[in-house]
Amino acid sequence: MLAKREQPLMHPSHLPLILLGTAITLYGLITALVGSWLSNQAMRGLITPGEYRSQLASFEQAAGLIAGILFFALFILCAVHSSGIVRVAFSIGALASLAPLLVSRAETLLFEVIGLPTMSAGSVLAGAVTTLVFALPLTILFILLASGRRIPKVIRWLSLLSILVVLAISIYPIYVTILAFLLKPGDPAVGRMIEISSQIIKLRFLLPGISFLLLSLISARYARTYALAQVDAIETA
Amino acid sequence: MNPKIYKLPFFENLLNLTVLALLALLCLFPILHILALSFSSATAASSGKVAILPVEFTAQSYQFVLENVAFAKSFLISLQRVLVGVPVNMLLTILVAYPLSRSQAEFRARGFFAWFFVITILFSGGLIPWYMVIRQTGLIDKFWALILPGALPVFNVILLANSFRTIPKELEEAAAMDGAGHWTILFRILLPMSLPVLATLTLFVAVSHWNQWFDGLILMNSPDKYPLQSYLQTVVVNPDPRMLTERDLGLLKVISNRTTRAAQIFIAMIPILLIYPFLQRYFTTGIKLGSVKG
Amino acid sequence: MVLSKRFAREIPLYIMLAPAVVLVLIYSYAPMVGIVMAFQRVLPGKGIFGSPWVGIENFIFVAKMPTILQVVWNTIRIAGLKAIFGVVVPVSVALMLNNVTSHLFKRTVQTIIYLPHFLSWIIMAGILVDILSPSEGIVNQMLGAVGIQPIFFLGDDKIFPWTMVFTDVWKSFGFGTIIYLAALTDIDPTLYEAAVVDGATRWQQTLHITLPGISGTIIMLSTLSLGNILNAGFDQIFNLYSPLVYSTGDIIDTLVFRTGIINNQYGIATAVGLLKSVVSLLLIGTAYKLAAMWADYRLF
Amino acid sequence: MRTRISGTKRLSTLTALFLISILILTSCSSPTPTAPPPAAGQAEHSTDIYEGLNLVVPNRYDPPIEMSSVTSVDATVKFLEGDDIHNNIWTRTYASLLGINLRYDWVVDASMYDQKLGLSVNSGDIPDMFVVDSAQFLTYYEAGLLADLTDAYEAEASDATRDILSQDPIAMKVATIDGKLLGIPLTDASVTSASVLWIRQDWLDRLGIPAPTSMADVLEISRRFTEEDPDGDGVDDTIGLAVTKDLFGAIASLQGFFNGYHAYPGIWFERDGSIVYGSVQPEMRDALLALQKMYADGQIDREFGVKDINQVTETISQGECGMEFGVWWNPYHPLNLSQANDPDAYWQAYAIPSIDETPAKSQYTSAIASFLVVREGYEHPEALIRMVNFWTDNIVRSQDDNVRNLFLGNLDNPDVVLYKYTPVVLWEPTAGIKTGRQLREALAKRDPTGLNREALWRYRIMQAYFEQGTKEAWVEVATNGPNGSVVILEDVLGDRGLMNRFYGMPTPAMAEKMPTLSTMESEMITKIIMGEPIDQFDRFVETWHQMGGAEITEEVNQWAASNP
Repeated sequence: MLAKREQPLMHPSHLPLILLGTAITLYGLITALVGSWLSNQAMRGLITPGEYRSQLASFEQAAGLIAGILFFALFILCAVHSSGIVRVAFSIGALASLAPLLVSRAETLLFEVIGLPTMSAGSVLAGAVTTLVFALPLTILFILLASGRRIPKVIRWLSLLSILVVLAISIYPIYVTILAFLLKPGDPAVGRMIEISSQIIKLRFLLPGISFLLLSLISARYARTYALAQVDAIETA
Repeated sequence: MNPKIYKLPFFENLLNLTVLALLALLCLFPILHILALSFSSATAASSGKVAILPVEFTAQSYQFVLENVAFAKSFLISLQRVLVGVPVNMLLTILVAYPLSRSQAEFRARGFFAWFFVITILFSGGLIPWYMVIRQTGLIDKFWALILPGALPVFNVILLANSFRTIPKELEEAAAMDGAGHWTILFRILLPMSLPVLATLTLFVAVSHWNQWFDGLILMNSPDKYPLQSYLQTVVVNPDPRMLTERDLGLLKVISNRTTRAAQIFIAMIPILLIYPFLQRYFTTGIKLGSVKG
Repeated sequence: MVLSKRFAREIPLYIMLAPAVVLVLIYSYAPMVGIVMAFQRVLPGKGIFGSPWVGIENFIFVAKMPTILQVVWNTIRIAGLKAIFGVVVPVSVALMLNNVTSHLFKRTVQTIIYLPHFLSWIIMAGILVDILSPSEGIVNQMLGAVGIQPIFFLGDDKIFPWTMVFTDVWKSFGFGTIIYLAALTDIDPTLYEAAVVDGATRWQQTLHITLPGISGTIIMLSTLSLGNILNAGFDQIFNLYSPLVYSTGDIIDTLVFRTGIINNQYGIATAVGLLKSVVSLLLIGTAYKLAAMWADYRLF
Repeated sequence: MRTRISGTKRLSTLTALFLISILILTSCSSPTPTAPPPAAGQAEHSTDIYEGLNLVVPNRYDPPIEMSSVTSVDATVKFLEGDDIHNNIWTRTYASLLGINLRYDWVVDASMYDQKLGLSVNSGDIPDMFVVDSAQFLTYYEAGLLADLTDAYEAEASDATRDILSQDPIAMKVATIDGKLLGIPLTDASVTSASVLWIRQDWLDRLGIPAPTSMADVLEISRRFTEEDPDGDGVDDTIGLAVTKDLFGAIASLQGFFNGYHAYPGIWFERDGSIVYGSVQPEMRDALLALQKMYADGQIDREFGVKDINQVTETISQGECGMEFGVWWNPYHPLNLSQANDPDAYWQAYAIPSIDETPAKSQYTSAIASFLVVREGYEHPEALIRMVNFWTDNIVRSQDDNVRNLFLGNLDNPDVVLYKYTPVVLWEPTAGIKTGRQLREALAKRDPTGLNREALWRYRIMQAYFEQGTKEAWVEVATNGPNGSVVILEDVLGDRGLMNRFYGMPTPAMAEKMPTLSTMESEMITKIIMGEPIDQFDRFVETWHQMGGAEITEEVNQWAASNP
């Protein structure tokens, strides 16, 4: 009975979820590393801001394209390998794979294609949109996981935690930027917040990726017990 | 007169009317355009989409202008100036016009005084001495500096004197028989009979007071004492970029918002537009006696 | 005895004049003392009484000024053109209006065309600078619509004087029109009736009745405007010109203002001002005489 | 330093900005021009605000002395609640710490200052202490209106004062006539008037054009920016080079362009032993021809002859133009506007390239345009020196944020610029460059320690640009950042600059004839660019010499002989 209530996220195999977690984590790592390497170069004056911008853009676009497609595929795979609310969750989560595509394309899309007003804060808006495109589906995904009855407690708690993490790391930088440029320019307190958020923003993809990994590992353990329970059931029959 | 005589052949008439209509349009158009600008969004204005109808209608410019204390202040000063200046002008005009309208026999010094006043139209000592005198009389930076120096509009005096003389002498003589003095004649007979003229002159001096800008600019010691037109003058001027330093940036950003300028211009027009109906009612009278006398 | 009686009767007149005389003495005559600055090298702070006398040095300097002739010519040119158009346009408009039968139409047109007369040159400048701007001004956009290259009305020294003339006429022709209309209404209608009887065409009527009828006014106003030939309109030009158009747009008054107030050369400024006043006095005198002769116009 | 901050503040929408500026506009007023100097009561009451600030205060006048002055406000001057031009931190400080009751006889709109000063001085109202420009300085000296400050300066000037006045080699020279020090020059960084070349880097990248290394490249860029749709909107709506009708100045100027051809319009410089005037040198020719061609090819706005600085600003913010010659701070305005409309816009500063092998020099003119002077016969000429000392000792170099906030302005309230209330404002000529260097070092080390509050904020802003992709922060990066325009200024101070050799008072002939000649000059340039034959230039050179140019050159050379 117990075993029946608590199902793993995936079956038969957790491979897709593991892959997804690794992919996102790697993407997060690489972008963070490359990004800070480039900005280091630029801040040292080794490359001009112009070069910095173009190199960063071309990298992000390339990486984003691959990552986007990969993420999408893996999300779908996860959905296929799961059932019920979990499947719903991952199908929704698949939307998040748009985000990497948007990185450093958002501005063109928003202000030239769609033609929104920049309100003299274009990059801030674009950044916000990108982050939300990534954060919202994931949040929903985790909410669903957290609220799934047949999902193991640990996983549900972990998802709950992930919700907070995802929201925090995606909202905070936006909040700081708006403070710094619109509300309180010059406020030293905000200055320190910039310091922090410029670190946090690097975790934007990293942390969610990690929490996926954790989820997959934990859930994989359940998978074993669950499988055993089923075997028992058959034998007793 | 017989309208038949004035009838034009159809096409000539049509042509005539169209040309006149166009002329009228030519005079009306700029004002409408400014009005439209003042109600359009800044972007629409700068991208030149605005003709005589507002584009992307907004009253923001007016909001800005009305929130602008300096503008409001100077507006009030101008009003005050009109309210005080006009009575002073009119009183002096009347008091001077009457003696000058007397015959040589009645007032032997007439010729002398006539020239005494007319000379002031022809000659002036220039800005500096004028300024120094006003300073000596302690009017610099005082409201009265806008009133007293120009208290006697000599040309109006001439107009009024002329119109006084168009009034039949008999009346005065009759009054004089009954022992009426100059004051009685002036106030009991002449003034009541020249109401339209007085009305015209009143409106004229009102307008000229409203439109004065130079004296305010020169005589006041702080911008918050500028009358409206002086204030507008400082708003319309642009800084010389040759002298710009990075510390003037703020200024660069303040100046020349097209729509707001339009709004200020239009608000400055409103009082004129308000009294305009009265103006033109007495207009012809005023003109006729002014120029086409006798 | 008789004298004193007459004088007694004149006393109230003097009382009436008193306040005005005082004010005029103070604010118009006292400053005229400043005319002496034309013969001084005015030292700041020393004023009229402390500055050294230099005879006619200032005038010589003025004569030597490279730009002076140009400026005088600009003044006369602009003022002259204004005077001419200031007569032609109103007369024609008046004649046209006179032929309008619909009173409503007539009234409306009148009402509209002399509205600009009452707006200050500050406001006018505000409007003109905006609508004449070659890049965003509505006028040039219209021209552009019919394929005409933008015209730099306020920036091109060939066009600037004409802009001044046109805008001035635009501002004031309504005013003039009323004068001539007034004169027209004074023409004895029977003349027309007679003309019609003689089978005179409209054109002949205009030529032989209407124009002669208002010729007095025309002559008078044009002669009087002769007196203003040195006043090309400070308010207008000061608020619209720029160094770009000094060559054709700088007039005596603006020159005086710049030399005096901005370059601190008050002696020279006053000298120019004095010259101007003298010349205009002569002109006005002549004009007045002529007006008296031809149009029987008298100030008093 | 409001203006620097405003660079970042620009982020707020333009309307908001205009609202702010209106608020500023409203408060540039003063209730009673002859308001009584701050009462002793106020002074006492306000002394506690100096608690905890270690201020160097010269001996205080006791009893306090009276000092009348005059000043102007512009549309940007804004006051703290309850303050006005007659009663503010500066008047209170002068009164309570220096014992000087500073009183403004009049306060006019900045555009009226010269006229009002002329009127009141000429009619005998001479303030005890006031600000004059070079021309007035000379006129009033000749009229014997200016007090000799030599002794007062020797006796009272503090080390900081002397140091700052010595940083600009000519500062004291210009203020001294016939061996007498007649005024305190208001110093600032001269080199900031040097032009740099600003180019839309994102456009260069889009068209794959390498960074310009010669004027030839600049012409090529101008051509391609005009013809190849650099903004990628498929519409032919771009021009090559922004120029205003004023030709020269801080924004969209031609100065840098001419410098690229080794021509130095409007300044005097040494050539084979004698001083010559730049605008009449042969080098102008080629530059003019090049400009003429650009105009003919539609690379320069057909209407530039009437486009004032605001209309050009419009062109730039609409992204219709990707190249201009201007001063180092242009990103704060107007270039920031183009980025506001197109987040990807980035203007990169380049040193003025050269038309040939010899590297181009960027021309600049002494920043000393005005002086603090004291009326002859005023009892306390040294009072001015003490005010200057107070500024130089305590404020100009202060790293103490409390002091800066109290006397200069508070970053939390950037629209209120406190130092605008006092005429005694001497900027340290090399300050901007120092800050720039500090910032670049801090960035390289990623360690902002040691920066004062203002600099720290700039650091944070740049951090936001590099580490969270906030492109609106580019303004700071393009100026004070690595490869920013300030770096170029350092070279200009070195061997890549040419300073106007003539920095004296206008010579007699200059005062009389230069205005006309300058008008001729700008007309000539405008017309040739618009297509009139180049021999117009030769004719101009001729007439220039005839109409007094020769005379002026003569005088300038004499002057130079006595001012090595």
